[in-house]
Amino acid sequence: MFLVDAPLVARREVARGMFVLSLDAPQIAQSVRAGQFVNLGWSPGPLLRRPFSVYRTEGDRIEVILKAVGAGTAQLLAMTASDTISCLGPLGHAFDLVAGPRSVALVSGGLGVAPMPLAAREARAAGMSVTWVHGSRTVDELCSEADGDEVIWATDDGSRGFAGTAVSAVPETDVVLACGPNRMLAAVAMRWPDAQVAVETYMGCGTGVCLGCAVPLARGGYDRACKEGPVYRAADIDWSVLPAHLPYAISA
Amino acid sequence: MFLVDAPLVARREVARGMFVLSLDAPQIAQSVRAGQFVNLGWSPGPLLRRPFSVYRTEGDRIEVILKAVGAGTAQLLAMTASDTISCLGPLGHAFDLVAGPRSVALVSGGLGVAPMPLAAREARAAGMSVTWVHGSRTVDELCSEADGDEVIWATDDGSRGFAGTAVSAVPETDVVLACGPNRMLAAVAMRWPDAQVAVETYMGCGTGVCLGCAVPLARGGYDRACKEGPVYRAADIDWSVLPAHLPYAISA
Amino acid sequence: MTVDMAVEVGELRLRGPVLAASGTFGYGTEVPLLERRALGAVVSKGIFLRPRAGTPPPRIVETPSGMLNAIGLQGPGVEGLIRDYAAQWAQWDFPVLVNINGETAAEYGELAARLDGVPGVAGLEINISCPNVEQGGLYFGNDPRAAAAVTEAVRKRTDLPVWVKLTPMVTDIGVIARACEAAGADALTAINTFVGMSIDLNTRQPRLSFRTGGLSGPAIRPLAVHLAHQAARAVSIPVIGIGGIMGAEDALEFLVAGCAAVQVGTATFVNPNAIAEVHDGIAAYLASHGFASLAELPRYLPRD
Amino acid sequence: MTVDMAVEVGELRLRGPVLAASGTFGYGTEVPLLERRALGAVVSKGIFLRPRAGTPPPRIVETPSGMLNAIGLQGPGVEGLIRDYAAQWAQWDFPVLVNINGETAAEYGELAARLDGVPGVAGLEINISCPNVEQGGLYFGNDPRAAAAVTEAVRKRTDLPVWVKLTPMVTDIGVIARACEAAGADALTAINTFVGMSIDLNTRQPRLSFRTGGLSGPAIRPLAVHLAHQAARAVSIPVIGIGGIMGAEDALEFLVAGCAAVQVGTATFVNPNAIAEVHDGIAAYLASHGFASLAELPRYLPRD
Ligand SMILES: Cc1cc2nc3c(=O)[nH]c(=O)nc-3n(C[C@H](O)[C@H](O)[C@H](O)COP(=O)(O)OP(=O)(O)OC[C@H]3O[C@@H](n4cnc5c(N)ncnc54)[C@H](O)[C@@H]3O)c2cc1C
Ligand SMILES: Cc1cc2nc3c(=O)[nH]c(=O)nc-3n(C[C@H](O)[C@H](O)[C@H](O)COP(=O)(O)OP(=O)(O)OC[C@H]3O[C@@H](n4cnc5c(N)ncnc54)[C@H](O)[C@@H]3O)c2cc1C
Ligand SMILES: Cc1cc2nc3c(=O)[nH]c(=O)nc-3n(C[C@H](O)[C@H](O)[C@H](O)COP(=O)(O)O)c2cc1C
Ligand SMILES: Cc1cc2nc3c(=O)[nH]c(=O)nc-3n(C[C@H](O)[C@H](O)[C@H](O)COP(=O)(O)O)c2cc1C
Ligand code: FES
Ligand code: FES
Repeated sequence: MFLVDAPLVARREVARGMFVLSLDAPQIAQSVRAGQFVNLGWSPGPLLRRPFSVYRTEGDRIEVILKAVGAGTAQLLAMTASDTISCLGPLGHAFDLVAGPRSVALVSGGLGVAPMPLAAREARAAGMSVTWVHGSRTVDELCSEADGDEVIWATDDGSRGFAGTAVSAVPETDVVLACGPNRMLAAVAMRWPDAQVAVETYMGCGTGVCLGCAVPLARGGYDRACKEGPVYRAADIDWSVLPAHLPYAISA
Repeated sequence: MFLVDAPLVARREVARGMFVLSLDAPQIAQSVRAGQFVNLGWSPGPLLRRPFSVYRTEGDRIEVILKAVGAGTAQLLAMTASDTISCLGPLGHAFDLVAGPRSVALVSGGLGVAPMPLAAREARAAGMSVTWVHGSRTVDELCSEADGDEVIWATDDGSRGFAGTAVSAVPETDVVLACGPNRMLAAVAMRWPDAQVAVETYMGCGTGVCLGCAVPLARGGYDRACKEGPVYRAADIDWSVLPAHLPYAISA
Repeated sequence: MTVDMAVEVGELRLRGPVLAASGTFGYGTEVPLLERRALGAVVSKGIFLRPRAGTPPPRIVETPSGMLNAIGLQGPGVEGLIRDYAAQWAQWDFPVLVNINGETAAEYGELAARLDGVPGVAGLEINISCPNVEQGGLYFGNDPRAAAAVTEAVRKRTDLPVWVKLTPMVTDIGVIARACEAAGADALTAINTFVGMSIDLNTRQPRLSFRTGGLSGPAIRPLAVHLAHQAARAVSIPVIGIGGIMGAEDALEFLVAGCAAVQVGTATFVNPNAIAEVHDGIAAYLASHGFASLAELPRYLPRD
Repeated sequence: MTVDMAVEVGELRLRGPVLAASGTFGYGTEVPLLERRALGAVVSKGIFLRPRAGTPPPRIVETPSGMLNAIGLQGPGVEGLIRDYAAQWAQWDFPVLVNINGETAAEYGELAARLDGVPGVAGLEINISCPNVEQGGLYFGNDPRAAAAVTEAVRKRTDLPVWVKLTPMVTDIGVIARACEAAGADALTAINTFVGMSIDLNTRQPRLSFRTGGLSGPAIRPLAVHLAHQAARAVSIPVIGIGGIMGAEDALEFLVAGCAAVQVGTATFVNPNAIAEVHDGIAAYLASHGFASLAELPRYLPRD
């Protein structure tokens, strides 16, 4: 875990209102794994840091992808190239992508695309073929950057690709990884109990000390999304207790 | 009084760490008088607005002069040309510069220079000759912009002009206007009871409703710096009760 | 769709639920930029029987998302207030309540008697966050008996609507709320400022000349919502929520939590038009959620 | 100039005045980025006798300059705590206190007895912001008799240093502080979180599943400084200040206001190294003002 004052070095738009920020954070770029996140803070800004999956890395840079869903994300998107953002990370447990399985489906809804480019890279390094399945409400909201041997688009309104949810568009693969609104992940859990899902919760610290990021477990009790998670075996979560109305849901 | 979202259009350094910001605020630029102030707010930023004298106007622009003396002023100086600052003003009572007297001394210490360029312009329009007396601790801290028929510099360490305070360097004139640390203004009051001084206080609202900006009066009771002030007849203030450790004092 | 924003607070009918808080709106004669059409009512700066000079500066300190104030209830006293302001108030198209303060229950009673029947004075708000000199300086608002005694002293001497403004620094606000209701209050205002302190590290003394001050602003909002909600659960008279409202969403939190109306204080310092923006934002929320009137807004108010 | 930062809190000698607050530092085994040399002591996450699952999410809501939390004292219970952590604590070069919680005074007593003599446990901090089931759910900390009863129950069953952590939501914190001192507390921690609420305007229900939560962070600092100061004026045992400390200047406000030491909570969430930065900043202030030790810092502590 590193605490880095990272200069904002670039920004690009990848869907309507959805942006990728590049931050210069060498230690994090070199150590992060797919599914892990960084906790971003800035001043003046909100009291608490905001968690974001690492979207891509490139040399000394990490990228995060976001939309303005509240005051904090709006402030991040108002920053200019001279600004510095405090990055704490990498945090949390990564996707498990050890060699063995031959194919993986990366299933994302809306901003749930966030951990997928790194996952694609690691899966390919582990010898898997990658099926990229990305969905959103409508074509304008699809993240234009895709990275799979096969790419499947899905939109609720049918404006591009499969008309329906990303989940219903997934073909057979050995492994399923998913990220998106918690409601979508609950559907993933019904179909693929062994899928690896990256969940979203509100977080206080991101480092395991506050117990604010409670994830209700199917076996009872709670885990910490920031420490034992954010990646879980889909069937291990009690989806009826995990709040669904979080920002991923707003934006997907 | 106007409430204007004013784009920041320019910035220049006029002494070590002392900057002039130009804001596009037409209604205020056209109505402000010397000694009046604007109350600036921005987001994200501190809860309360920050009061600043209007330094100059130019067409639709107003200028304010400041140094980083705390979190708020540091944030203002970190802003870039695309940013917008909320301006409430013009506020308070201006200097009284009606025609009649033939000469005026504009006496300022440190950031107390703030209301003087407008005062010089109005005094000249009222037919007075202007003696500009500006002091600071040392030459680097002198505001380099001066506007008088006669200009007198003063530094505590003698590094430029008169070695001593601005107050002790003032020649005979019909009228004295002064602004600077409250301690300096107390000295002005001793020498020229009829001098017009612009005082500094902490302010809650700037509009007369909170009673936070209390100025203790020699006749007893309190006035509002934002409404009856900030310009007072020097002898009307009870200088023993007015706090001296305010930002003007820090910087002068 | 135009939304019916009118509310009844006891016998007072207000055209809207957003009121100006005492001490943050002067006597209603300043704040030129406010669109007054949106003003439900004004509560004037707190007064005592006699004129008061107030405390020496510094009187305010900014704190994270808040401010401490120790104004010391500077004001002209009741005679000055009636002379200088009441006649103006009588002309306005919204009611003005007077926030009254005393050091003894009898002083509150005298103030009520003096203001009763004065044209322009539409009601009284009792500030019980005042030190009770007869009880060694404890706040009236800290003790249900003292709070009730003050309410009763006022109630007996006036036919005007009587609101009691509760202090937040109590173990159980419900007990105080019920005591004031039983003593004849028409409505409760929840809450006044919390006592706080800030230390200057140069002088190593409090920054405020009065040493302590009242904390207001967004910092206290979650506490105020909770206390207003607790008060609303405890009584059946209307509760007016206050504390840290900066925008319409904040006001809606109080309304959903069971308040009949809200007051806006510190926000007016930052944005002179805050009250109108809060008013319009509430109306927009109601309209977009399909409610034709404020009365239709569902409240979250479980009774134990 | 190196400044002597050591403090004595009762019989506990701490190498520095900056402690990690309960519930914000886990069991001291996380927070890898902290320079531990600066840590005066750790107060572990509050525990009950038996394991507790805690409350369902959402457990936290951010508020202006603060956060509400309702964790529900999730934890392994005293046996799990002793089994999993005490042996590690015994190796560390700073003391660890255990924050203890119960529903009856007897439960607090049992916890004290069980922890007494366990290697690695250097002291107990009694959290009296817990609902007292025998008194219908009122907090122990709201009533001087209940607070004293809990303190006494703990005091009788252990020789460990006993600190009592005061709740801020009381009419007069001095009364509670004196009751705890008289019942045998070695020190007081002031203060725990304030109860607050936040409403979700989509669901029109509280955002927290537990409905209310405890407010921490800079928003409460001016209130905490005042309450810690009031507690310090009321007793002669040491008071440990806490509430909204983000940097050294904030900590110095508490120290000048009469506190012997401070605890840092929410700040650690934002900056894992906050405790070391606060510690070093205090030392720098003392050095630059010519004080050779923390003990020399002049306090503002008028006794009435
Ligand atoms: C591990 C992890 C990884 C993430 N990765 C990404 C990512 O890569 N990209 C991305 O865009 N987002 C990501 N998120 C989500 C992201 O952290 C949030 O969108 C962000 O924190 C929102 O901040 P904000 O200040 O803009 O919004 P906020 O103002 O904090 O809130 C946004 C919305 O949530 C509501 N809300 C706030 N608190 C609560 C509560 N307790 N209960 C219910 N509703 C509440 C608000 O009302 C608002 O509508 C991730 C989250 C986690 C936990
Ligand atoms: C009418 C008027 C006109 C002004 N014009 C100008 C101008 O033209 N240019 C200019 O630079 N400044 C001007 N000032 C002063 C300016 O408003 C302040 O410097 C500014 O508000 C400081 O904001 P800040 O956030 O940077 O500092 P803050 O952080 O608010 O405070 C700065 C310093 O003051 C201390 N402080 C804060 N509150 C108190 C208190 N209650 N008691 C004691 N100390 C306290 C702080 O500790 C800090 O050291 C004017 C003030 C007034 C009233
Ligand atoms: C400067 C100032 C002066 C105040 N004066 C009074 C007063 O005279 N009487 C009163 O009952 N409340 C007074 N209050 C309290 C406010 O009416 C209100 O209860 C409090 O500020 C919380 O609301 P806010 O956060 O919206 O400001 C005052 C508050 C401030 C900030
Ligand atoms: C997430 C969280 C959990 C907490 N858990 C406990 C606890 O178990 N026991 C306790 O006495 N205080 C607990 N507290 C209160 C803190 O120890 C502290 O009193 C409070 O947060 C104020 O300090 P701060 O503003 O520095 O955070 C908790 C606070 C937070 C934010
Ligand atoms: S966010 Fe604090 S424990 Fe996970
Ligand atoms: S600053 Fe509020 S009355 Fe002057």
